Amino acid sequence: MGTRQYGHKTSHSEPGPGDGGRTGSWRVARPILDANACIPAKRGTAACFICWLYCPDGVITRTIPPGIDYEYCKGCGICAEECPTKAITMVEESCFILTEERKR
Amino acid sequence: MHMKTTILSLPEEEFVHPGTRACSGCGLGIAYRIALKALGKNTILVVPPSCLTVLQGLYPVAATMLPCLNVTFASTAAASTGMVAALKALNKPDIKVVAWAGDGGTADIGLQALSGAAERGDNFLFICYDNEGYMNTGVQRSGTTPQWAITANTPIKGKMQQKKDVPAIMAAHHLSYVATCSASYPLDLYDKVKKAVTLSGLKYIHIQIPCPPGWGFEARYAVKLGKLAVETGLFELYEVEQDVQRLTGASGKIADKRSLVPVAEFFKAQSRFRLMNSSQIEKIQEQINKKWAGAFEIAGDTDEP
Amino acid sequence: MKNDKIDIRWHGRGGQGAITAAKIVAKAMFASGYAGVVMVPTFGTERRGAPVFTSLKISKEKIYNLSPIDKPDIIVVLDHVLLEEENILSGLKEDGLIVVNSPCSIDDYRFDGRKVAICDVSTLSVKAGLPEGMVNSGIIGAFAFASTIIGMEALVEAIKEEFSDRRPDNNAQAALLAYENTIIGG
Amino acid sequence: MHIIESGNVAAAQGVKLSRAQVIAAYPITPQTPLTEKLSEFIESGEMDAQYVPVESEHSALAVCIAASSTGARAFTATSANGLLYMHEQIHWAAGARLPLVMCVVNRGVGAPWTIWNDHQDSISQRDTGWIQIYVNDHQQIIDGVIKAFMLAEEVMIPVMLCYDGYLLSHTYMPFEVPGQEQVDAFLPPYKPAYALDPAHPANLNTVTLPEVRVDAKGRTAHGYMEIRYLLQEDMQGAIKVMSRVEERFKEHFGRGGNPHYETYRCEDARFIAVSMGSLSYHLREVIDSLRDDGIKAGIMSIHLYRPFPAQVIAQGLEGAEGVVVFEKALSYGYEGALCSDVKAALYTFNGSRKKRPFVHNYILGLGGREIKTTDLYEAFKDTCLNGGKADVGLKWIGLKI
Repeated sequence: MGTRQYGHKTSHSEPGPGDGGRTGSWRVARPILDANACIPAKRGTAACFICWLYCPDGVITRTIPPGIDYEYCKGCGICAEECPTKAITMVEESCFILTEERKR
Repeated sequence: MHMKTTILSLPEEEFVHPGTRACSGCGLGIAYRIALKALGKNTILVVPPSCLTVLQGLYPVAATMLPCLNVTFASTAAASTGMVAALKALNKPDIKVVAWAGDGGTADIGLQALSGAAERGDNFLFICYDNEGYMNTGVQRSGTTPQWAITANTPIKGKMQQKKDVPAIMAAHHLSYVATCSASYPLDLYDKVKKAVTLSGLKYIHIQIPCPPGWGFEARYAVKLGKLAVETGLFELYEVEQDVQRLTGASGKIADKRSLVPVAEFFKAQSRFRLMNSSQIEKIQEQINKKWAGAFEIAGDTDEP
Repeated sequence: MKNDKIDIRWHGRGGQGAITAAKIVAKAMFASGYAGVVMVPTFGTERRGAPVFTSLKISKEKIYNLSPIDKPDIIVVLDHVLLEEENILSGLKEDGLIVVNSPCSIDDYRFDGRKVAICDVSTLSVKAGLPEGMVNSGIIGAFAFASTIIGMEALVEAIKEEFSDRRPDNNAQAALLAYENTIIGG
Repeated sequence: MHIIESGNVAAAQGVKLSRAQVIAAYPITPQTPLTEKLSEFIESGEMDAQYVPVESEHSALAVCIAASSTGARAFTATSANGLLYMHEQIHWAAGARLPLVMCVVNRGVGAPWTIWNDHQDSISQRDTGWIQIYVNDHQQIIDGVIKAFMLAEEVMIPVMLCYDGYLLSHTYMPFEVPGQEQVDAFLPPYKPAYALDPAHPANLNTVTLPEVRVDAKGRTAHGYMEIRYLLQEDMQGAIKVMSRVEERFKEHFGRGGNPHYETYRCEDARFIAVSMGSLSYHLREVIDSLRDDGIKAGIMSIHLYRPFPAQVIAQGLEGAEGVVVFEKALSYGYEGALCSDVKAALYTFNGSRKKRPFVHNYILGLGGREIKTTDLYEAFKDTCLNGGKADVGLKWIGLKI
């Protein structure tokens, strides 16, 4: 089917996620959050959230504990690098997949 | 004095969808997210070709939840003027117009239009995100590429010339507001954008953007690198209101403490400076020392993590 | 001179108002039933003081040819010194008319038997209360007297309209004084 | 009301009556008096619009592009190198389908500098996707501006209204200025299908891919090629829309009726001159002289140059033995662009039916070189008498080399 019926005659883009695809596939290392070390998770109150602040892709939530959207997380590692308590570690995707498989 | 913004008081609402085409660890991703939080929904953006064009998505999908007009490279400021004029003609005074251009689109090809709009005092905010080179086209030198940086078109000797001081050029237009920011200090950035949009006329904000592939460092160090640029005193965070300049945030603290991290640490962390020799580094260290020895008005402001 | 098609060339200096004078005549002629009036100023950069000319074509019908006049029926000269310039009278028809703002005597002018009209517009305009050097309304009076193609009423109206915010009455008075003090010779 | 004013003032009056909302311009001779007049209208409060005194022509069109994208009716004007400085933006405005109107006050282009009239500036913009209209007198300028806004907004394609620098821009002649109510009844306010709006965010003119792609709602959107195809389709459709606009204008104002071209004594003409702008009117005098000599000549004055109404032009030239194209522009290394276009039209539409007329091309008036009626007469007469036999090559009128 052709595009004749498409509503616009110009380059007219409307907002939606994942223009770049599922950018989680870009990741070579996966940020894993240790709730025992994470300040807000440990205290049970809203605090720190430096990982949320600095995430260039907005894939971390300001929640207790912070959540990471692995669908889109590109694995840059800024969150791990900036976390004041080193609660986030970057785990090689291949190792992670192996571990997951072993669990199953 | 307004309340200082903290991580907890930052709006939670995001205006950028995830899954953009920006590089992993892109400093622009941080600055853009945070600035849009400060701008809010009632904003129209004007964007020339740049990394942001890529981040914003390819037709027909837009990553940004705000309306945006993509314009030709040299015309960002003039297009913003046109939008302001149209909004005035259509009696929609509450919609903010914000231009987002890279350093090439600001300091080089966009400067004529920007200077024109600044001189006319057209009512919009112009943000230059300065990743210090034409990163979108494969890392070529721009007017704001620092001296000695190796780029795709300064591949052997590095850039011979000094960085163009665009905020100073803009301040010379006697704008209501000129500020410098860094993607590594998002709260300072947030407060400055917030303040800028309350003022009339043309406002200019210059944001330094660490760029992992362009500067040559691992993505995870993006925030660290931006901070180092400030902590070494190479790049200062300041604002200029009514022609009076004052340091803000981390730079204010440096002025208070009078302690600078040696600039060599900044250079050595990036492969683009790999050809710099110790005398070149020493010379820049001297320039920094001289700059900071001058009489800066001192102000400690936002608490950054 | 056939009255259904008249070509008039106006010579003055940049800033002297030759174009305005031609425009006033154009308006008055149009109001008097000439459907075709085309005023073609000197093309290019006008510089104050430099000689300029403007072509005024008048016709009972719409004019399609906008090229400059090469065979004028009438030449109007706002400053007699310009007569020293080369080519100022070029193309003037055998039965053509020259109207000159000049303090000199009519006997000083001979143009191969062509009709000449002179009037000291500069002096008369000052008498009419205009600042020195303003001759573009006055010259219209001399033009009207000498050419007889249009009456003063229509011209005075056009002058007052053109100068509505710049001494309309003095300008009209200058034209009337010139009309009364134009001498024909040749 | 009839007034006697310059062509630039006629254009300014048309823009005012069309209620343009945003105007941006940069000074360039001979356009300047037009935009000076508009700034005067706006400063005095006679006209309600935003005037932006930009720092370049590139910016002038940027202002208009953004204003139009935001939903305002926008206008600019320029000449010669100013137009060329806009070139990138000219393409952009067409691709973004913005119904701008721009007066091009035709002037030759540098180098070397010239400030005088020819058509090289706008002709060299013919492939940008703008509608190009050439007019011949002040009435056509003021009416043309008003019609241009309607045409542009109906087809969502920008319009260049081209008129001769100095010859029309600085020449005074009488023309009728319609009443504001009359124009309001003819031209409705600009209401685009989409204008930038925070309540309905969209990102305009983003990078397109070579292929079609699914949008956020799951619909298959065009690719670059489909977007450009639609521009061509709507450009061609504009030929008919132009006729409708002209008809409507005639109903409202009682003038006009020649949307694509205007002819003079062409009915039985063996030889037809083709040209654009004030030169077409100048040539009428030559036609009359040739007719006096017993040569059946006529003139076709083309108004709509892009889209090129090839079929109706070919029809209009049907039966002529010779076609002589008089042009003030040149596609260097070949011939006048209009001549090529006319030849192509004849080849496409008159080819098989009968013997095609010979087509001669005269280049003249470049950089304001005076066009003498006698030269036109002699050139045209020579072509009429010997055209079929003479070698078909580019000829120049008024060249003193």
